[in-house]
Amino acid sequence: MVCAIRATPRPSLFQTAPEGQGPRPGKEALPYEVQTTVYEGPFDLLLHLITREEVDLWEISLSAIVDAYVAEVERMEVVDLDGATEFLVIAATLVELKCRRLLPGPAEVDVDEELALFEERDLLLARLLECKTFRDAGEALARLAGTAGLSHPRTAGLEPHLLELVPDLLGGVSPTDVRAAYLRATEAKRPPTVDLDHVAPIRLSVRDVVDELAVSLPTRGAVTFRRLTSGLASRLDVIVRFLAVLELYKQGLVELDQPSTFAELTVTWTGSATAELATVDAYEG
Amino acid sequence: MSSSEARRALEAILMVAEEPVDLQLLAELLELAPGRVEELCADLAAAYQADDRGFVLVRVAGGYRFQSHPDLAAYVERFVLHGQSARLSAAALETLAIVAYKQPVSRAQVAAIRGVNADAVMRTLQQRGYVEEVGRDPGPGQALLYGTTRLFLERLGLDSLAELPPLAEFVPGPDAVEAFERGLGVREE
Amino acid sequence: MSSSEARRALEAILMVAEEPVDLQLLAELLELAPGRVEELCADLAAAYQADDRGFVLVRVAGGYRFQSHPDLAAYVERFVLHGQSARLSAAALETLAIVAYKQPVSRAQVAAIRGVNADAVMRTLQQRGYVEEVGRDPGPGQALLYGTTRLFLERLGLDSLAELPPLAEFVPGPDAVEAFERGLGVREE
Repeated sequence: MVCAIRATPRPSLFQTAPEGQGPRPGKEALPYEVQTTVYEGPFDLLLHLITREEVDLWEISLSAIVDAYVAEVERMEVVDLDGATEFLVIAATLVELKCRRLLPGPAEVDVDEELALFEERDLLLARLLECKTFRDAGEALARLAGTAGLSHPRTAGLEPHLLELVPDLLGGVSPTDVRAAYLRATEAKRPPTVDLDHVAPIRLSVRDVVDELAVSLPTRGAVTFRRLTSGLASRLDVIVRFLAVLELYKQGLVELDQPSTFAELTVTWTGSATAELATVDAYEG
Repeated sequence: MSSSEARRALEAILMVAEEPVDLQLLAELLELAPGRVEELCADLAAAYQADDRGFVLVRVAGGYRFQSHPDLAAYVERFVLHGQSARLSAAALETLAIVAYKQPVSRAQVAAIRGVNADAVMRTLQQRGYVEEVGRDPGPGQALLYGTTRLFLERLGLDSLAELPPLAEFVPGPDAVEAFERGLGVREE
Repeated sequence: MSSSEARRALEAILMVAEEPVDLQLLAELLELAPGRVEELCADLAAAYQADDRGFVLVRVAGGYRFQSHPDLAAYVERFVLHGQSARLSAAALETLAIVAYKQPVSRAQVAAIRGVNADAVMRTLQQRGYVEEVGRDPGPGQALLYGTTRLFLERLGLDSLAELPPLAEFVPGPDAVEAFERGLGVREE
């Protein structure tokens, strides 16, 4: 099974405030402030449930999640079909994962289906992490803007006597140019196009990366995570690589060392050079 | 031209500018190397600081400009009536971060990351002047691609996009990932 | 407030002001007597002169303002002629065209058509004398309405706005569109 058996205490991470705001101890000091209860779609809702409520989604009824989202949809004046569809997919994945957990044992489960489900779940996890990354980045941008906003720029422009020096800006501009500019400004912004981006959603395989690392890491000794991900263009790739490292960690094949939050994460191979990858089999199908 | 004359000329030009003046343009106007202009601007900024002036000379969005000293914000805000800009919502900030770090990016790509339609938020960001169209995807569909504007840099007080804090700083740490995994039931207690 | 704090606050306010700031207003902002503000401004002006700065603090008809030092006019002129201010950007031309064809029009209406905030561009057009305030919207909000100036007509070689090339052959007017939509039952009466 892919589920790690390692028992860990409840994480303390979400009891600390976001970076830069200092620690805010206590349960009622909300670690991640959702400014509004109107959820912006499924990721928003899931992030809220997982981070703020610190709930194990399995401990609460899925119908409660669905009800919460449906309530939000009803409050919206315009139904966001994309968002609603996305939510259905995610809810279906959650329902399926939950069903799996209630089933007696892996022997009775179709292996292919199970693997497809795990991939779906990994993808969901990767996307949630990416979403959280940008949310925190957005807050950092707001802090930058807040600091910069304390200074106000000089925008005075030319002193009156200098305005006479300005060349005739309309020199060479004809009335027809003005008409053309008007038409340009008012033209229907763009012809409707069918956007195909969503047809080919990003698909990543944690397993592939696990395989790759199992080959390359034994020869590299200690290597920083930054090094492992240098040259990766997509953040999702970085996140998948991160999940792969965690997978190896779960299997006891690497050691992770991170002296403090945001410090450099060092990955050291501790398995034998020809270690059997337990979960790789499980992923195959 | 003497250094003192060049410094004075810089002060005069920046005083009549409406927006940050590009380093390159300053260099051309003064017939000096850009590196020299940078040094002179640094001299001026240091002098204002040493003299405890109520204004500062900063480098932002690729150019230089005068602005009020941040610790006098209370006085300036009494005077500046046009209440700067309304705060952006959490959704808008998140979207802005995606555009900032992934530009050029299409609306569909933004929507894919956020899991919701991004049209309304993107329109707001465009209207505020923080985001603009920067081209079209060469692939099928020719989706419009978006990027951040010079105003975005100005508002954040950044000289260039390279000064954005690295996105890696915001990637959730191992503890967070564990919590997420537990939330999704990947990991058992 | 200490004198040094008051001087710094004066510098900050005058630095961000677009127009000369009235002595009375400065006195109110700093909660000082006008006579005291005059003294402080004189102190500042003297300090800039002693430091041989490239700008001066002057008292003009409307109040106090920073401006470039007159003996640096040559550099400032070069900036005016070659700088960013020497050309009408595509955005400015589009904005001017919208005002020309839709006047009287509010900034908000211009922004709605262009899809981006129009304040900075409108201000430039006003400074250049191509656009001016022509009245107020009688509706709620009483938005300022803008139109083009005589200078605009002169520069384009037109006698009156009626000589602007008609748009009709390409774009049906709002009335025509409405009538059309009514005919299709899109719009309710």
